Amino acid sequence: MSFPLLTATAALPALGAIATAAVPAARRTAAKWLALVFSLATLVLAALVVVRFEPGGARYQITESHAWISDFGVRYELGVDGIGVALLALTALLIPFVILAGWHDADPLEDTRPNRRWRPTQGFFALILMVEAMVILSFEATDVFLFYILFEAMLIPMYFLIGGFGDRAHAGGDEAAATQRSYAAVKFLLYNLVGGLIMLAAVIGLYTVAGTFSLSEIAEARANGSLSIATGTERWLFLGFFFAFAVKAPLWPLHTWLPNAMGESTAPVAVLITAVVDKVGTFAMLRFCLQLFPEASKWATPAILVLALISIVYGALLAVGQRDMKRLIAYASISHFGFIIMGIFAMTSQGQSGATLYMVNHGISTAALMLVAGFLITRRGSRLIADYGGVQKVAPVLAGTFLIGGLATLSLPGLSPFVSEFLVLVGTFSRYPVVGIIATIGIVLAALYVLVLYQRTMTGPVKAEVRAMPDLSVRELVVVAPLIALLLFLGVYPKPLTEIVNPAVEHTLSDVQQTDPKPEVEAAP
Amino acid sequence: MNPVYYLYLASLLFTIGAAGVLIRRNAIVVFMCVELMLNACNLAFVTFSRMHGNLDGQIIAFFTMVVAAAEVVVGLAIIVSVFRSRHSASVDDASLMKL
Amino acid sequence: MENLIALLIAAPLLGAAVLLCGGRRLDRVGHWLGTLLAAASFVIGVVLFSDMLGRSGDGRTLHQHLFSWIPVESFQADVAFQLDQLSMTFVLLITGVGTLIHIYSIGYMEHDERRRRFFGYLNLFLAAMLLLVLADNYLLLYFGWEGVGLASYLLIGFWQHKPSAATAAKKAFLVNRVGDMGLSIAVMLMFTTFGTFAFGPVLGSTGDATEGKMTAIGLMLLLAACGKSAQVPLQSWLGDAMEGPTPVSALIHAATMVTAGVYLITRSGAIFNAAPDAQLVVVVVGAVTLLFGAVVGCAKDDIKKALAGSTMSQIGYMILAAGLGPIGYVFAIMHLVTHGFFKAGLFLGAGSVMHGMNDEVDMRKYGGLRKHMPVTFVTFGLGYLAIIGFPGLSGFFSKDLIIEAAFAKGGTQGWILGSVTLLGAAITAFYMTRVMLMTFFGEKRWQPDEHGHQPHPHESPKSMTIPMIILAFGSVFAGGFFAIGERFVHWLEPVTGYHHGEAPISAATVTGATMVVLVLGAALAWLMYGRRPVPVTAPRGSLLTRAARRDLLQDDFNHVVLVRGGEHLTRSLVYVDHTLVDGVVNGTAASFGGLSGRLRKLQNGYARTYAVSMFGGTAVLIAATLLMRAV
Amino acid sequence: MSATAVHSLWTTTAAGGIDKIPAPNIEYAQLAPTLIVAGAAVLGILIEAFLPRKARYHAQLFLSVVALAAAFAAVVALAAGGYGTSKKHIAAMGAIAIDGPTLFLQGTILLASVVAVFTFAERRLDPESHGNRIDSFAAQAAAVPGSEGEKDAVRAGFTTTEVFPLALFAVAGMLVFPAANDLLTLFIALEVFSLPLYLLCALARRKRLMSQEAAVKYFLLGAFSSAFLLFGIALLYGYAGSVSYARIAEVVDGTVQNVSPTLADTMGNDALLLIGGALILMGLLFKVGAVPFHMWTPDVYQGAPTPVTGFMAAATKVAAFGALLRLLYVVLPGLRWDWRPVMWAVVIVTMLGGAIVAITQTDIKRLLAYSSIAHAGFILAGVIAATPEGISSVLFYLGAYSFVTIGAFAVVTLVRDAGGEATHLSKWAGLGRRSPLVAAVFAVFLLAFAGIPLTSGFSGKFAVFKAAADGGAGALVVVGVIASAIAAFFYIRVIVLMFFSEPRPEGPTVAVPSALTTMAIGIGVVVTLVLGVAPQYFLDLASQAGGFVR
Repeated sequence: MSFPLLTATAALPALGAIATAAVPAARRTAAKWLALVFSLATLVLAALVVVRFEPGGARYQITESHAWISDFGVRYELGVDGIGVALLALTALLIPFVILAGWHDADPLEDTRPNRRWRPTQGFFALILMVEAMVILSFEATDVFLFYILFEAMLIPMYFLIGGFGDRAHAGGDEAAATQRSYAAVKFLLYNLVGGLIMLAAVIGLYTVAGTFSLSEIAEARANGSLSIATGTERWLFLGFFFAFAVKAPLWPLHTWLPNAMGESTAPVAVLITAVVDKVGTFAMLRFCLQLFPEASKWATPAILVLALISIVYGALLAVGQRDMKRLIAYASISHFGFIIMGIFAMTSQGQSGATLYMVNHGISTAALMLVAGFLITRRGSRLIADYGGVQKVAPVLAGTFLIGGLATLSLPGLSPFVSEFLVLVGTFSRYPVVGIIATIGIVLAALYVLVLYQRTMTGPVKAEVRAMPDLSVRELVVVAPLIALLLFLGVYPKPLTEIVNPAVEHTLSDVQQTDPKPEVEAAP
Repeated sequence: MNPVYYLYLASLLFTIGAAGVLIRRNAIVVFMCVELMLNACNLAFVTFSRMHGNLDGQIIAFFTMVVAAAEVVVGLAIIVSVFRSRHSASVDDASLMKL
Repeated sequence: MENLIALLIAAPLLGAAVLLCGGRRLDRVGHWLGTLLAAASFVIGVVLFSDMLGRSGDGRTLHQHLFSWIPVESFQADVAFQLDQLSMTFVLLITGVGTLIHIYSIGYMEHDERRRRFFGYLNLFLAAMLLLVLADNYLLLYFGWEGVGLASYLLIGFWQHKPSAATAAKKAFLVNRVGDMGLSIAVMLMFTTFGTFAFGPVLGSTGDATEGKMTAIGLMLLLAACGKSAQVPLQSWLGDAMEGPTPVSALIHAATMVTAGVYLITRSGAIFNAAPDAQLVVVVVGAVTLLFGAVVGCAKDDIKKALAGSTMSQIGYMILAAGLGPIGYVFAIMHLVTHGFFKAGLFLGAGSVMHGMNDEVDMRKYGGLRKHMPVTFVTFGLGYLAIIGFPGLSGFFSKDLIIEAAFAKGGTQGWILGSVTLLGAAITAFYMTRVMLMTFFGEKRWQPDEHGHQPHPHESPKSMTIPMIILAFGSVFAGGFFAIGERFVHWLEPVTGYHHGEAPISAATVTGATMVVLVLGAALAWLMYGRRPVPVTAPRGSLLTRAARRDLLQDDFNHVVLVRGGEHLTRSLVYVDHTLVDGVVNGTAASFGGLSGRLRKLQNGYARTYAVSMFGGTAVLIAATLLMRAV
Repeated sequence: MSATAVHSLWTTTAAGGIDKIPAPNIEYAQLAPTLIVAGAAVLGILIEAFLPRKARYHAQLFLSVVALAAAFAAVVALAAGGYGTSKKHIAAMGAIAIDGPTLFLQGTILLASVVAVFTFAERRLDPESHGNRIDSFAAQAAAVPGSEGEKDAVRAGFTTTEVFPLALFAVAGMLVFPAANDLLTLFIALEVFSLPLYLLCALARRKRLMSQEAAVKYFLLGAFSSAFLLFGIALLYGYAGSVSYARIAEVVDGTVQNVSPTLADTMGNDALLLIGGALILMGLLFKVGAVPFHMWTPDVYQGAPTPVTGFMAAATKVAAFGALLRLLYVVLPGLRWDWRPVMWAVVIVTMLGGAIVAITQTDIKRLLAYSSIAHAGFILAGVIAATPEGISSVLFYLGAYSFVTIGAFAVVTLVRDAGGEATHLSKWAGLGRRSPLVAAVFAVFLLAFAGIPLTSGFSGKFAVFKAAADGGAGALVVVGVIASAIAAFFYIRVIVLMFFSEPRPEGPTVAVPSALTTMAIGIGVVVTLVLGVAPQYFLDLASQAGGFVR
């Protein structure tokens, strides 16, 4: 029995959460540092996972398996494939930056004297670590039930993060903002809960047909023909699963919770939502929908591709129309999730590798853009684009990082999102040319909303309110610089990532018995 | 004489009692209607006991009476206390809690 | 030797990185560092060039494979370079002209506190442009393609505090993005057709694929070219791009970047050769833009915008030539090079004029400047003669060859194209003469600027004039040097292929005709602007003039259709999202609330009501069970 | 001692001399739990009669806790003795069935009752008046609210310590209810635990009018329903000629020997069977609180003293469901195809009705009442499954649910203002700021109600739904899922209120409870989390207890 590395990776942040929450009210800074240390330690463990993982090796590695609830046919089964590793690493990587970026977001305001027991700061960081723990474990779970439990449970800390901690911009007893925020939080929770409950029905259904929740056992049963799901049943089950994931992802038209949630929550939390938690949805499509219900997945592909296309264009167009920069980024994310889902269901190795890379890159790029936007907002105290202008002149570094984040969002070559976006496009195009071509419209629209945002906020004559705006502090630079470096590195040399991801994608493709379409002519060497 | 008639009578009484519960306002009367229903049950028991030629039914009737008596005790206690605090035994007056 | 190729790009890239991340402490040395690295790149280029001359035949093509960029199964994108005569030509042009303009900018940007950043951007541009021309596969080319787009965006919007500049930059990037769509689709098509998008395999096996595929790819590539090279219908951004500092206009929007489209088409010659329909479209686009640009150039009073129109038109020539296939590729590139010299020279001259006139750009407020800035006058004048094709100067050779090739296309097409190119030559002569006259001749029409400063024109510093002089040399002799003994043809033939097209009319006739239209155009201009004084405020002008001033109304078209339409679309979508999509969600919640509100009314607090529900319930229960048994 | 027993006595006497009466053999050991509790109750009465007022409280509390603990020990001993599995059989001459479900449910009821009794005995929540600690029960039930008499009683520091024996009587009844093996015992047990509850409802110290009103409604409707139940018993008796479950089951299945002509005649008459069955079903569904027999629940839950509410919500439900299970699985399995469709309808309306109406509630106690209705629906879904898994899942759910409920109501008792408990939701605004711990605990309970994973609520819900799906009631599962989605809404609403809205200046205070309530809440939380994270052991327990004796 070797050291349970995966469990440790998830358990460490959980412990951190408890420890942080236990810090007494007065020792606010101590709590912050504690949280940061724990997140960094988790990062180390995650790095260990990446090292221990052999790209060429078995599909699921570093596995653990213990009996848990035999009555429900549930086992505590962990294991990671390339996709899991990539996303696990992303999560572990982003959290320290999220914590660092949110360093002051949860300091109790002056006007509301906190009583001895009310400890928002401790709560804030504890919740973040809790989310990290659950997300990481969900990336590791190879048991449907275990995954489902985490899928649902992670909503609760998320919900408190959204509803409990608003922007400084609106904090301070602003009743309207408070109601806005709790509306957003409730919407987030209910929307995802409904999705989850529908999935619950499907999960139970799966059990009634399969009699187990363990992916490995199910795959085995499929292989030796002892398990064959009737077409109709499989489709219903697929829909049940997919609905939940599509809400989480989010896919048009189930997206409306995201702008509210991201708009009302603080920038780090918004990053947590879109860069970390939502990835669980797309990850689950790849891991569970395709693997458990290959036939149904193929059956549903056309409809899903259409929805994905709508998401891409629709999200981008709405992003153009936003006045609130966080909502703008939220709609941009919807557009990007459209790309990811399109890549997954293109069922080509380029498409799915691209989609996986996309999850990682989108996480990094959105983090960069959103966090800088957050810094901007905390300075000026407003989320409205119209309240800014000429920032570039007073805070060039801030503007520069913002621009790079934006360029990453519009997936400029040289920055990592380009790699994934192009892979997704090629992958889709090679099987569904029309879809691929329509999707390229997204490229243009992305440029539009990013550049408009940049122009309105950063260029032009300096607005009076921003004249005194300080440039990025050291802490903020420490947050942004590594992200940008990562964007550049993965943009020029994504090979380490693709090497990990490709084999996993091949497995997934073989699950759905799909092979890449061959080129028409064999090109002369 | 055919014992079935007694059954008809029993169900008639039961229905009357039930109807009373539904339409009467005075708590005491409502309660009496419930008692009527219980007695209807007793009649049914006894009849069946007669038909089947075993005595279970009759014995059950005794039990029922005891239970009814106990109910009277509890019920009257409650109703009286309510009456004393509201000076009204109307069931409809007791409608503070609704929706 | 091939390992030097990467250094070509590395040098300016390093410069960009250092200058942009370096911070204020580099402010004093930044511009020198930038120039130095650009020069270094040029030197490396020259070394490679001499080495290439040393070898012969296929041996001249060098390859360098750095590392595997995006490997996913059959999709293999490498970071690898290919240096052949074609890319060599561009390398020299880019680094050479680039270095000169770096030097020029030292003086020109002297008083700008963000000069360091400016040089950083310039270096970034050089790196990207070199990557574009050195890439050995289309995806890497795309990398450079968007890279130059970014650099141009940054440089056009360099004076970000000017809203007009910021808008122009954004517009340029967006329009280019539309073109990039084409390029990316083209790459995807190549991948699905050939399973690869490296130059060698793709261009080597164009014959095996269906013509339809080839046409599709060709048209997509053309779309890309239109974006980058400001060809109709994607030309609208170039005029606004003049918001950028003049060196930028000279380097990016005249000499190098805008010609990337020509490079792309020439490089993909094999594809176009296999797709005649695509070629035809290319030719048409070239021809239309040729005239369009020329006409616009005639109406502009802003000296840089006038030159921009001319650039558009000249690139039209090149595209047209490239569209002619093997007959024209060489001449397209040749004109590209010569144009690089004289157009850069002209822009630098314009910059020098503005430098002396408090950044005044309206030619109606110039006049009689030849006395005040002689060097500028001479260099500008040489450039002028070159571009209109004055016998013996660069433009004369390169343009003349294109016109011949156009006729050589043969048939009606040949005649049409030929006459279009001739007409273009005439208009060119007209608007360039106009610029010349309005700027350097006639009486002075200077006026104080908004701060009330009366301009006192003066010659620019050495750092600016020397590059102008060098470029002037180029514009005078380059053409002849290339043309004599078909040097340039022999140089490029191995890459682009060449076969001499027989024109229906003799070369001499063509030359003669060119001379005639040239004189006509110049004379007309003299009649209009040389003989009688130029009004300081522009006359209303004819309908055509007014249209031309507004880029033949296509900006208005953009504004009405794209901008306004887009705004309406997004605004309505926002509404839809809020009321419809979200409305459904909230509606469901609300409806449950309403239902709940109604249902709770049943709980009316009357014990008897509760009894009724129990009684009714029981009745139903009994009835249902009995019914079950009955059926 | 059951009717059949008496009957046999009777006949033997008729046959011969009085000396021939055989002594009925009663397995006292196996009835120990019930007997202990009942005896303790009687003892409690005596204490009321003879002990000085000051001493009563402690004596009663001690007595009841010890009795319940002892009873629980007895249950455990029986279970350990294998009476739940191998040695399960009918005791007390056919009156009581000792088998897995009986023991499991009795154990659950007893544990819940202990916890409930803790809350009964809480005396720290209100400030002392006239130097007397006061609990949540009326000083003197007989005194008219607001009268001089009441004031005197308060001044004298009277307390209604009778609640303890009453509770014990109720518990005794509940212990018998799920074990009853003939209809008469069923009826008696029902009355035995109902009558004390009617009284307990009327004993609130504050808001006495509402309390009395609750008692009246509960009493009248309860009596009404038990009349129906009794009539149903009569009809079944008429149909089968006996009230013993086994006998009736035989007759229903038609496997009965030596049929007398009358029996043959009545057996032929299915109307008797069906109507009787339906009436009995109705009587049980009333206690369960299923739509449309649920309407008493909100009013009574709101009016009754909160500790009593918690006790009712937990223990009564357990007992009632136990009886329902036994009835459906032992007596009427032959009628499955008759009662299932009807039950389907009941389940659906119960789940949806409870959830939907709860959305717009403004009083926390009423809210919990409606949520308990919805939960009754979920449990019924498991009852319908009509499989061993169905039984065990229901048992598990009941165990999980009862502790959450008591805990939740215990928390409700803590939030108080001048008028006693502050049950109006608006008062709960910003509770999370005032006392995060209490709010957090309550949030845990709410999440468990909502069935969020890692809480007992989820395990229970999953078990029940799984059983239902296996039992071919997939559609019910879907409806149930929708219902829980709706239900989630109002649980979350409360959480929002507690954590995300600014506290009101005139908001309530949170009383610091004594060890008793703390323990009650603590146990609730622990059980909730343990059953949520590692339910396996208890699931095993439930599935072992899955088999009824016939």
